[in-house]
Amino acid sequence: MNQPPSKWQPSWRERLLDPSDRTLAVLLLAPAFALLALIVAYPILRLIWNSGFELRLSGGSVARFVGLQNYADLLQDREFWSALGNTLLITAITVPGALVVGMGLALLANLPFKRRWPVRLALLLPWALPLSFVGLIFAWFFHTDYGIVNDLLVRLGMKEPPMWLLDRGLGLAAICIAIIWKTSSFMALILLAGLQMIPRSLYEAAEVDGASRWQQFWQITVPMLMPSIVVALIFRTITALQTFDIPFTMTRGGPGHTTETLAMLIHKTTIDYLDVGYGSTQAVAMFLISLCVTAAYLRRIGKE
Amino acid sequence: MAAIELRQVRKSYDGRVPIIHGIDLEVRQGEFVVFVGPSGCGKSTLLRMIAGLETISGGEILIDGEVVNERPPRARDIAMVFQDYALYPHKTLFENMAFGLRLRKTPEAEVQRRVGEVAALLRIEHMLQRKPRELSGGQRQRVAIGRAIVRQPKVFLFDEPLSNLDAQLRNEMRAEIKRLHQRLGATIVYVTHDQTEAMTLADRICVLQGGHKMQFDTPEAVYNRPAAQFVAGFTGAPPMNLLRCTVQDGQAELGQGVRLALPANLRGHSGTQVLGVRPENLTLEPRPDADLQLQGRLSLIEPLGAETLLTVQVGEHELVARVGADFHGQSGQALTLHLASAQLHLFDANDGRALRSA
Amino acid sequence: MAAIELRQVRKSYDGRVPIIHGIDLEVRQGEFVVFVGPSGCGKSTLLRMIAGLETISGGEILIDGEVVNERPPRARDIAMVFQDYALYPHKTLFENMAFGLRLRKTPEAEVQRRVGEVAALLRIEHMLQRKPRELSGGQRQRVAIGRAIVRQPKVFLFDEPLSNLDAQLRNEMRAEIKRLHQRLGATIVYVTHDQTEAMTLADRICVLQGGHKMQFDTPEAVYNRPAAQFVAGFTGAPPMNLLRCTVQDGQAELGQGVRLALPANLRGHSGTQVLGVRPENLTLEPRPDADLQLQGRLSLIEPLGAETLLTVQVGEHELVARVGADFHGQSGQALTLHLASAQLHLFDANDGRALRSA
Amino acid sequence: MTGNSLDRWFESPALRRLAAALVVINGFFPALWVLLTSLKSEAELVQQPISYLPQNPSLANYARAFADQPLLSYLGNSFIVAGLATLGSLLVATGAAYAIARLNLRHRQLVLTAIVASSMFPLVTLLVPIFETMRVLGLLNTYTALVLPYVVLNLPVCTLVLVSFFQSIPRDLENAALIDGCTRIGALVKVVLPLAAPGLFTAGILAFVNAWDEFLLALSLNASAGMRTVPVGITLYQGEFAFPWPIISAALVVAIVPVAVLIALFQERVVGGLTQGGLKG
Amino acid sequence: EVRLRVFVGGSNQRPDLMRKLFDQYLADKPGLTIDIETGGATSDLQRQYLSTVLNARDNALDAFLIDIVNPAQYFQAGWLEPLDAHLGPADQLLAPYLAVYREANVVQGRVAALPAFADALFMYYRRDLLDKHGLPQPRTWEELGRVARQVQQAEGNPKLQGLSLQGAPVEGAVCTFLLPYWSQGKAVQDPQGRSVFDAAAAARGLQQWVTLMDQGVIKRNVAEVKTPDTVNEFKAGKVLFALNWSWAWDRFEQDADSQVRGKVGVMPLPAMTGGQSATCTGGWQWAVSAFSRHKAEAARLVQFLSTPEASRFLAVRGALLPTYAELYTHPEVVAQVPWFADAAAVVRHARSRPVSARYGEVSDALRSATNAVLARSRQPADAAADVESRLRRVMR
Ligand SMILES: Nc1ncnc2c1ncn2[C@@H]1O[C@H](COP(=O)(O)OP(=O)(O)OP(=O)(O)O)[C@@H](O)[C@H]1O
Ligand SMILES: Nc1ncnc2c1ncn2[C@@H]1O[C@H](COP(=O)(O)OP(=O)(O)OP(=O)(O)O)[C@@H](O)[C@H]1O
Ligand SMILES: [Mg+2]
Ligand SMILES: [Mg+2]
Repeated sequence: MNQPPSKWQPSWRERLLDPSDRTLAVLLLAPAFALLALIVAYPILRLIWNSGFELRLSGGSVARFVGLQNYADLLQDREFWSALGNTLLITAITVPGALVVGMGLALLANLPFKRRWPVRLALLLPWALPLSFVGLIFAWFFHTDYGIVNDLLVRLGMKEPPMWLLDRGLGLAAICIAIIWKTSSFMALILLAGLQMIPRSLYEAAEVDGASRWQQFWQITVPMLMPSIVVALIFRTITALQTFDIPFTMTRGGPGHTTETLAMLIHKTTIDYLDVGYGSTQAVAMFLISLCVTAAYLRRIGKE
Repeated sequence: MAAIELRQVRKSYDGRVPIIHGIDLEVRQGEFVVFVGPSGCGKSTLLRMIAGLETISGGEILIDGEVVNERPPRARDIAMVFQDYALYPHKTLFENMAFGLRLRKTPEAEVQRRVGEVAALLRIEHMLQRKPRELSGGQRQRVAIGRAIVRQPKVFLFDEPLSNLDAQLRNEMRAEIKRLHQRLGATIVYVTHDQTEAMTLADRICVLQGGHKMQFDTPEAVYNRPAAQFVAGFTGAPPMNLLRCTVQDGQAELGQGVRLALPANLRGHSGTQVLGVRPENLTLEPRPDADLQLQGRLSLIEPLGAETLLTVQVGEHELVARVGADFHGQSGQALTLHLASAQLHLFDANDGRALRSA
Repeated sequence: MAAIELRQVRKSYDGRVPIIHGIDLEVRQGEFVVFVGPSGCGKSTLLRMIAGLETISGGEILIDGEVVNERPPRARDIAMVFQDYALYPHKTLFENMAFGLRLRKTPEAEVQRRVGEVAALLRIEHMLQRKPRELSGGQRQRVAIGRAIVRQPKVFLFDEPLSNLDAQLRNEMRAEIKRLHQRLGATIVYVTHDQTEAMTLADRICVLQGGHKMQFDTPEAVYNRPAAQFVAGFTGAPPMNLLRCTVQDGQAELGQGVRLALPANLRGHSGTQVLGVRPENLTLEPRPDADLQLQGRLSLIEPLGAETLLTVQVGEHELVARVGADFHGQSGQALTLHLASAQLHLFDANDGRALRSA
Repeated sequence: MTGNSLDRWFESPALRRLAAALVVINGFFPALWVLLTSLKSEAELVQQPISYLPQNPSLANYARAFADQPLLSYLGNSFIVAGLATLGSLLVATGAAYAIARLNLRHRQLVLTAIVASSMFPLVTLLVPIFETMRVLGLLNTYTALVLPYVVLNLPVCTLVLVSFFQSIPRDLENAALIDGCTRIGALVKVVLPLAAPGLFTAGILAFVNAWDEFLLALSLNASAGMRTVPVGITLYQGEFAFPWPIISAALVVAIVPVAVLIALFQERVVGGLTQGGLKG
Repeated sequence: EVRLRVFVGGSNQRPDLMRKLFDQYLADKPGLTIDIETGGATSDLQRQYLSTVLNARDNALDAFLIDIVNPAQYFQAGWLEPLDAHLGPADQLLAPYLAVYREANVVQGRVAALPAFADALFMYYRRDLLDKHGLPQPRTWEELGRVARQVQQAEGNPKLQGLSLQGAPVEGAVCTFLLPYWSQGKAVQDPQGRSVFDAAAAARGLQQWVTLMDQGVIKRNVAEVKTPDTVNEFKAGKVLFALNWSWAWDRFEQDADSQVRGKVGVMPLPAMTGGQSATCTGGWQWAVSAFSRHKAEAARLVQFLSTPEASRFLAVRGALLPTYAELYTHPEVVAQVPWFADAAAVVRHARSRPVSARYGEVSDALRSATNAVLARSRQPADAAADVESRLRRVMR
């Protein structure tokens, strides 16, 4: 009936359609890596290359190779350290902040509501709102005169409500709130997925073992969520280190440069100052920092 | 005083059709009770209600004489072993077992001692520092049991603890649980749908079907005096042969002219009934007590090594007989099956009730 | 010509220690061969090498006389039934079964006819439009088998097809597979670790251990003349009692002064050996062929309904005896076990080889 | 079945409703604010105390939003770009994820890390080189110019989702297909992909939303009027000297609605897809 | 067959009017087509876009509009085609324009761009309120403070802002910084472009704003005020004096929701006490890309776009300020936009922000200093010192 040919002689067409595992792997990975090379690797190499030059377009200067001079300058650059400090501060606040808020949202969204879609939609909406507009909206919320926050404070009886965006501390707080609001959503999404994979029987076992709700949360939920938490943290940390749109729209780095982040500084150096060499240096530095942080995470996962 | 008592316990999941229809049950102190029944009959639900993991829709559950309807699981002093073990994947075996003790603020020395003892009992001392995923199924099961034992609760609940294990391991663990029970003298309620487990482990078996208690008796009684056709068909491997027949004048007419005389205690019923006979009660050789015979034709031979299963076509019915390993014959040959009228069972064709002297 | 032939087949996963150590095997046309062995012994690996799902590290596999080492699975004209069914969840039953035919560009009418026939054979005609998730385990298993049959391949491969089913269903499906084999006359290689399946289904059983072929023979031979201690301990439920002993002058010394006379064909060996006797060969009553006796003390009684398992302490050994359901006794009582020297087995304590007339 | 230790804390319906309200308010409030603003007049925005509900709700701002800028054309471009980017991301990520999950790659972890690490470079800094690349390839002001970087942008998360998804599909299903007569690629297309549909779906939505929202690249690479996407288009309502919040809000509402509808329709699948695949490290 | 692509930024550059000009130009030029490209509504976004395109040496754009602060920067980056190469020597080419535009567009003796339309910071005020309370137009910032407080008290409206200006770190804050500094007779750079920054004067200037804030004339959160905020608040009748660009006039007088229609006046900017009035120019220039493949054609187009006729067209049709002095009194213009008469004086006295190849850094230094002071996060003197050191580095 289905007699195969007595000798197994695949046609060229069949061979083409049936590559070996290794060839197939190469074929399947090729597009991804081609794109990465084009969109990421080449630009990064360009940046690294540029960072070795004095390349100030508006200085009318021709590119002049300066070796590591740009990096040496970077170490002396107060603005860079201040931006780095702000970036790290924002990261240090918003990453745990988003984790806590996201966890809360995920736990609440995981309750067996009768009608689940409004909750789910509410959970996902912040994530779907374009980042640059989130900044605008929150800048509006925190506006001294016309913002909702101060309006509420006044209604609560405050005479002179704070000028949120005109103070480094309050400004950073407002920025962090906006960032946490925006990013806790995706965090919650990942955690919610993680939550749903914890077998109910573990809670039942703990219940029988005598654990209270609180103990169950710390002894079961948190450790079981750890893989999801780590994934979420990695993504969140990488994006936190790149924070740009929200402070850019909310405070523009003001007052002075006190709320400027690294990405804003790099943007300013490259686009406003047209200082490509130094901007590239700052970008490479930022990349190295991201790399260190991620490596630290990965090390930790490796240990688990 | 009963260790566990169920009084007219009912359950329905929020407003839907009831799952458990008013069950009364008493489990004595130190008794090993097994719930058996087909999938979906409500075994787990009942067990979980005892544990406090499901709310009780009606009736009362008493543990040690106290109504516990409103108590959360942790206040019931029970331990439970789950089908999928439900070990905490992120804790070591030691911590898995110690968890319940720690929650009760047991002094560390005591924790060490008790976990150590139980681990020794279950032969898992050498792997206390491992995580559950580094264990085989049988080892995990042991840890799950250890976790239950270590707390020394009033009552143990087991929900199909062996069903994820392979046959060999299942046998071993079964013996282990039996030994544990004898040793600890604990009160145990055990859910399974494996009848070998039920038969070997139970002091008493509670057979459930569709949320009803069908029979609650010793394994011997359940096996030899099934209270209902359902129970008869559920026990024994292979299970009892059940033959629809018409009973009249103390004779069961099996169709195609095959008749069997009923013993005295089964007479007095008439109409359509179901006649039952266990495979091991059908023999090829005459024996002193075998006062009846059936002629048939051999349709399938399954040698199992220690014994052989024969499927025999008798009239329109197929009967399975369980004979010695030394059987030699071949498919299609004619056979005479000998059976004793005293080993016949009769069930009402409508409601499945076992019929005895009318 | 052999349907399948394995010549010195070896396997190691990229550079690691070998899993299969040079196995030779011939499966005859139309034969039902079962691979048994404990978990991890390489049964699945071997089967998957035949299927072409694993590369072959050494040796040759022939199907229908042709070396197929280099052929992809689809060119081997085989069908396989997987442990977890591996039905395509997104296709209807019909499409699940038709998939292989469609890939071979079978005309639609032919597809309809063949799927219809097979569905009828397996009694699943009425659910052909359902998706696999709407089926019970047994039904799924049937579809998986149907998918294999419908292609009418040269060889069927089954990898523990019944191990996910509950006991009752397992029995049913086992009989069904047996019937199918008789009807289709197909060549089947079947992997299981359930010995009941192996015993009832196989024309020949291949017992594997640690990647080695231990015995390849009929079920009867494997059960009654195990070629190795491992095989003896693996077959039978409960398995053969294996007792370490010192043999001298045709006598096996079991320790604590317990001695057994060996039959003529087992004499001539001496030193430390392992003596084997099957539980069903130990009886409480004397019988004509039982020329030996052992005194012991009853330590555990497990009534199974149709029979009872007794664990008896004899000297320093624990023996399991399989006796009738009518046994009445109690733990701790003294017993005499009767056995026939002709039913004794003797194994080399070092390499486990069965010892016969030297 | 899934569990949540909070279940019983929130047994009371009142508490549970409160919890739901909390989540809903947190999530909806800013969007709701935008919606309300879009119904107000510009003068209303500089009132003190601020007015919460529009005093004279009107749809005039929507009319302006569509009249002042070719909003429909922006929407069209956004759909095309986001749609193509989604398809592209899925295509590329599927290939990569399958290779990582299934084919016995020697350096799988390294490959995966390389893909994830690609997201560690802030886009802001890559802008100029990317622009240059696109210019050299002659792709500026084409859909491709945005689609390619968006695919890369989405690659890490799509690949992670799909890898765990592929890993959750039993290998024997593929084996069954091989035995039934498929080639490796055939098995991928006919069996694995249909089964990974929920994962593809999840990854697809993630990719779509990301692409829909992207601003910086869209601004720089596709500046010509005919190729603008919505986020870029929306900024055009503002001027150096004017920031017409109500009109911008109206446009913003128009821009959010498609994504919100998408999410509302498929929220179960977004979450479910992540769950089933188990987004793990 | 030549196809020119011209970048016209956002709506404030009036692409609609530019299109009409292009069409006029194209009327007698068969074979030539012009496509308009817009992108980025604010000068920030436009700068972002142009930087990206030009950085990549892209030839997609042939000509574009740039802000008055950019010619030097872009020219020295090598992005702009010197127009004198196509249209004749610099002095000739730029002679007819207002002086500030002449200066801004000549870089290193070459013509970097040609003026398209002018702009300047104006002092808008509520004529009705000053009239009502019989108060004069203030001449100095101090006086402005007094006047404002009198009106605030008389109106009994503490919410009425005396003065609204731009304190957010946007380009407008550069002017906010420069206005009081300039009015003390100080300059930022010498003719060679070197820094001659006077930190003390700068501190005094900043202090002036702080004083006005302390007096409640400037609102306390002025550091978050951007250009449109001033417009909106003035329009809503909440501001007495407002600094803003010419463009705001239309919004005050023509917007449907304007509360101040017919009540607005324009006056010369107040000075620091003892100084003289000074304001800031804005405005846009036409430049030709150095990477264009049709430089000659683009240069001719640009020449057309910066003729008096074109400027008049923009003035009449779009109320865009002319770059030619005489147009301010041109009958057609005056008929259409009467207030240009007042504007002429302001524009003529307007000064250009520092011309520097590194204007980006200059701007950042000034605006962030202003913002920091107005947010009260830095003392005027400290901020001025920061600016000084920064400018010394940048403007060598
Ligand atoms: N949470 C639930 N909501 C609604 N119905 C349920 C729920 N849990 C179980 N049921 C139903 O209750 C019945 C009894 O379920 P239960 O789990 O007790 O059966 P079981 O006897 O343990 O079966 P099995 O042997 O398959 O475990 C079933 O019909 C099941 O569908
Ligand atoms: N992909 C693999 N890579 C490395 N080792 C493997 C792989 N698959 C199986 N093995 C090893 O090969 C040995 C044999 O495995 P195999 O699956 O054939 O056993 P089996 O006899 O089928 O066992 P079971 O009864 O548990 O299915 C085991 O030790 C297993 O750990
Ligand atoms: Mg159950
Ligand atoms: Mg296997």
